[in-house]
Amino acid sequence: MRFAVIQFPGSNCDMDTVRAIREVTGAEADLVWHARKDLSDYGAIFLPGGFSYGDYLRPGAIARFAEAMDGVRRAAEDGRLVIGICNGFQILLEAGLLPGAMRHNDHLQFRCEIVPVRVERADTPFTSGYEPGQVIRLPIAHGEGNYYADDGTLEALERRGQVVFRYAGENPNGSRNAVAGIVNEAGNVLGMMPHPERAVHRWLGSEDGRALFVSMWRAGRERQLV
Amino acid sequence: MYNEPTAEQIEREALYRQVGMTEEEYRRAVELLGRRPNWLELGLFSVMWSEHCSYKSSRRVLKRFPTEGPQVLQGPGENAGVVDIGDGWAVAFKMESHNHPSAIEPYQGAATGVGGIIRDVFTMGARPVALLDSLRFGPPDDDRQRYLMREVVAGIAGYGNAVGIPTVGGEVKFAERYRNNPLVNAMCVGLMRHEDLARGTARGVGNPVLVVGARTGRDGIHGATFASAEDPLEKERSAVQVGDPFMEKLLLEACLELIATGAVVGIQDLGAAGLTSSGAEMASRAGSGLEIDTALVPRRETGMTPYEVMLSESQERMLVVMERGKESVAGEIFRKWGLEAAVIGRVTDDGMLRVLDGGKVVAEVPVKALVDEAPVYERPAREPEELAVFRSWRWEETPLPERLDEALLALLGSPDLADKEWVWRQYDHMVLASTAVRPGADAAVIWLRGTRKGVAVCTDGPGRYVRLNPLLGGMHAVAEAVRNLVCVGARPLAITDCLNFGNPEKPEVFYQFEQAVEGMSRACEVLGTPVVSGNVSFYNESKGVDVDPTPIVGAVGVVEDMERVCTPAWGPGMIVGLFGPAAPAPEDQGRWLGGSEYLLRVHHLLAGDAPPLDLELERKVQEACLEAIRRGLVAAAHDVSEGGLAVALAEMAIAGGTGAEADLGAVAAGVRPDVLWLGEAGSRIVVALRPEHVEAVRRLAEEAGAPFAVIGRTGGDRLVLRAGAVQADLPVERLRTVWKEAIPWALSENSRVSSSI
Amino acid sequence: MYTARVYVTLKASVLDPQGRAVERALHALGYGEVRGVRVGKVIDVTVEAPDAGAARRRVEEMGRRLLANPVMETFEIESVKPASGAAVEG
Amino acid sequence: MYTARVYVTLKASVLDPQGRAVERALHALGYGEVRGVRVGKVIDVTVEAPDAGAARRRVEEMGRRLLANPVMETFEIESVKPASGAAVEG
Ligand SMILES: Nc1ncnc2c1ncn2[C@@H]1O[C@H](COP(=O)(O)OP(=O)(O)O)[C@@H](O)[C@H]1O
Ligand SMILES: [Mg+2]
Repeated sequence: MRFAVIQFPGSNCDMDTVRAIREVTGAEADLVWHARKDLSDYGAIFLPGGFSYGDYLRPGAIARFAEAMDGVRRAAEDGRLVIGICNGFQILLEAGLLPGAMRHNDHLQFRCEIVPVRVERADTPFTSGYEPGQVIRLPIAHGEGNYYADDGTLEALERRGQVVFRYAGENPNGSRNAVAGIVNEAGNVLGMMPHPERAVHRWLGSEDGRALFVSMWRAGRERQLV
Repeated sequence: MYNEPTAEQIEREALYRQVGMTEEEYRRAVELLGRRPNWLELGLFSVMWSEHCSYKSSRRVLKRFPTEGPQVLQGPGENAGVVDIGDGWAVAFKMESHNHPSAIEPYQGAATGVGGIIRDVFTMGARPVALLDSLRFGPPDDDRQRYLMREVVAGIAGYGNAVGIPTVGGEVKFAERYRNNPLVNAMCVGLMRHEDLARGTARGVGNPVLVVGARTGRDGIHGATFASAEDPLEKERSAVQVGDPFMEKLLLEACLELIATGAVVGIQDLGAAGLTSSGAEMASRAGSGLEIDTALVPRRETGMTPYEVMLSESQERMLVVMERGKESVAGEIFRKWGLEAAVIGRVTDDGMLRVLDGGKVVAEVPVKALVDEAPVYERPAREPEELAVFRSWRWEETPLPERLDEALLALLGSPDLADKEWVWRQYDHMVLASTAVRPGADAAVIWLRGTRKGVAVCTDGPGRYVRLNPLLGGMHAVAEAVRNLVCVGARPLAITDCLNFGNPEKPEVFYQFEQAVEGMSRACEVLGTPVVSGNVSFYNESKGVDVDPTPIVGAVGVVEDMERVCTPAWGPGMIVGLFGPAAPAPEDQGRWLGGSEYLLRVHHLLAGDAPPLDLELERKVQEACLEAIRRGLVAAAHDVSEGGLAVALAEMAIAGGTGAEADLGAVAAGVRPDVLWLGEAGSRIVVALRPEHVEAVRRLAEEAGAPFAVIGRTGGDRLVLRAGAVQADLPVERLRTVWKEAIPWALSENSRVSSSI
Repeated sequence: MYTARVYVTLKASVLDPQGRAVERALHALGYGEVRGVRVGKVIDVTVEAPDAGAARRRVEEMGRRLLANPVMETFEIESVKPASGAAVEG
Repeated sequence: MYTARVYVTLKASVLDPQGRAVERALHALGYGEVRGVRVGKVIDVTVEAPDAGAARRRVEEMGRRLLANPVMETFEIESVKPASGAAVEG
């Protein structure tokens, strides 16, 4: 399976993500410019972290109009894998591919640290390499990761088991229900604030992100995604 | 055409004063030009001859710095220094101040400071991989200081995080003399292959000159505003420059892509004095001339005069000289990134900086006159009277506290020594996924991915020592920074610096400056770390009070094997060793107390001399410790600096979540317990060793001629300090709480929230 | 040319961390009478348009598509006025 | 109880990168007629006060002291109205 990492103006975790995919799975990963519409070659698409369009107005608000988002939408409909990390999660929310929105962290500060995160679902194509309920350590780095959805939406997310990652220690940003990552109903689109691509080597303080890339690689093969 | 004074008027009415030139300087300009300068030409002289651009007060003194070594690929004189780290890799780095803008508007001042230093590094062809920030404020006991600190930190975070360069290190200190003059110094470190080294030169007659990036507005134009024929916004003008990290990120990517094409002849950021200074400097380095038509410069505002265009300090712009015929290469790359690239002139061979306005020549000044012929001052220097007063302190009269527990807690909770996590967790210190040693250790380590190598970086600036003894303080600044590199297992390579001082026209301030540079130079020579870049910030004064003399040193080293990186975190069951002197001779006790954090926090005294520092001993200690780490004999290491041995041990205990018992009974004869545990001296590193490695380390130290002593063992959950009798005994948890909570507590008072809401 | 002033505010049911911080700060400054603070955006959009009505319709559309996020925000056009003075780019 | 609506806007000469980014986004979305965008803040402050005039005076003071940063922003009080409905916590 081939991986795409979309590069928006202002993305800054794009290369980290490409490297993590290559190093962990050995698969091919391409950096794909945001103006490219056709993403049909890719079985899995990453929307990386960063500050696309400076995060001006709202994080993800401008990036969601990028031409590559057509390809992302199509991939989501096809059942291919789409994952947004940090800014990528914000873009998926703005694009309506996942429900909810992001507010400023409740303490209003940017927060960068390694935090405990509980894997609530280990039966998704992104998390099959983890144990259900496993608490892993992942870096976060964001100023607007305070997840919001109205009561009805939130209740539905929980009922359907769409909350995949949840902060297991102190809630670092005020997210409702301590949400750190969610999937769509079909289970093939994931958005998460923590950065698995920064947790792939002992020297980086955690290796707990590796299983996510491995899970995706496996799912891609099983599902015979391009 | 513009409402500008004539050359005659300038002379008759002494208008040169309005742009900060003395009469003598004006006469010199007339002589060099062979005629009276017009208003624009006067503007060019005034900015190029300003302290900021010409280093007219410091140039003579800075010559003292050692700048050479086999590792140096580029020394001072370019936008950043560059050193070799082996295997074809090199590091580019530099530090710069943004003190004055930060005092006016802390968020934007700090943000644009970060932006400027990033450009200095990528302009060399290096990809920035780390930022550091060195900050000084007044004590956090008033709303203004807390506001400044919150905003400065937010500004650094807001810019660095968005550009996507991890801020991995720095320091924050507080002292009375920074109350009206906060210091904000930022350092950037970049990585590159040797062959990608780019330089700021304007070579090749006829080569096109481009301005790329943001448009030019009326930002930061100095003093007099006669020049504005029509400035519709005059009343609404703000001196504040706003940073745009998004633009910077695009500019960074576009410039690196452009440099990689090989079609770039020279490139330089537009910083202070904008087009004037960058144009003149690039021409000067190449010995060429430059022609710029201001009408071709893309503007953000209407009605700008050539004067305003030439002097604008709008952010996020670069000046690029391309190979002739390759303009379109730049055009394409910049268009892809959504940026503008405009050809605004060309390289000439007549040595002139010629400014045109729609084809018409409006200024013509020899580059040499602007750059090489800038005035150089021999400022008088005189030892400040306060030094004699400091030295007259009689340490014997300082009472001994009953127990050291309280003193140790007071030190751990002092804003200077307390945990700075509140600051650095606002910085994205992990982006680029290469940060192997994160903030909080002696130095940060950036892993050079795909290799086993790493780059270690840190900053240091012992302001109090420099105030007490500028020469010795300057030595400490370098020794301490370099020692910090050694503690993480890096071989020191070179340093950059930012010299923050008061008004150099005061002989006392100039004395501090001269002596500090001398001290730094000596340390650099002995420790083998040349100065490859730097910056001077003078006039940090207000209401007649100058800041403490504050040279900040940024040090860079290389880790050869990432498996051998060390941090201060120790584990249980280890032996605690100390490289360097364990105690002073009884007659030297005063030297260990003078200028110490302990004397200040517990006795509220700033007195004495800076602590002793023997550079040869320092070198031996560093060599021995580094060798021990490289052989894999050291489990944890931490240098002993402010707060002395007790604070160093406490920090290691907190970092490792493990207690220890240390006993200095063997060396304590005739020495006061406070001197022993809280006294300060250079050349000391605490290490934790597995028991089976102790003998090897001892032998190694002996061979290197470095003192080494076993002083205790780790384990349990208390830190116990004895010299025979117990002198302090505290739970590690208590130490941790005091150390961790001091800064958040100091800043939590319900005061002004940031206006950046 | 017309300038439309658009407000974008968080829905009343959405907790506003910025508003909370300002409120706390005002209390600390001695403004005990403050009962609530909400922080939103004011966006001035200057457009070329034949008349104010046309300008409003276009800006209305921009509001729906880009300026506000309907999940948590609402927007309203406060006014549409002939543009004044020299235009300065962002 | 009164709610004062305060605008905080950047001084006209101060670069507004956010406004510029929004402008470019609007152009890309097909709104070529957009000539400029400036983004500021709107702050609704609800206060206990004997009358609208008193409320205005207090909020005016808050504006000077806290809500705007005088070196780069200006503020104006757009309106002071009796607070409507239940005050929602920030
Ligand atoms: N304290 C210093 N130590 C060493 N070099 C210095 C020092 N101060 C300035 N320099 C050198 O002088 C040159 C001009 O510095 P500066 O004006 O800060 O650069 P820029 O033009 O990028 O602002 C640089 O090459 C810098 O490295
Ligand atoms: Mg420079």
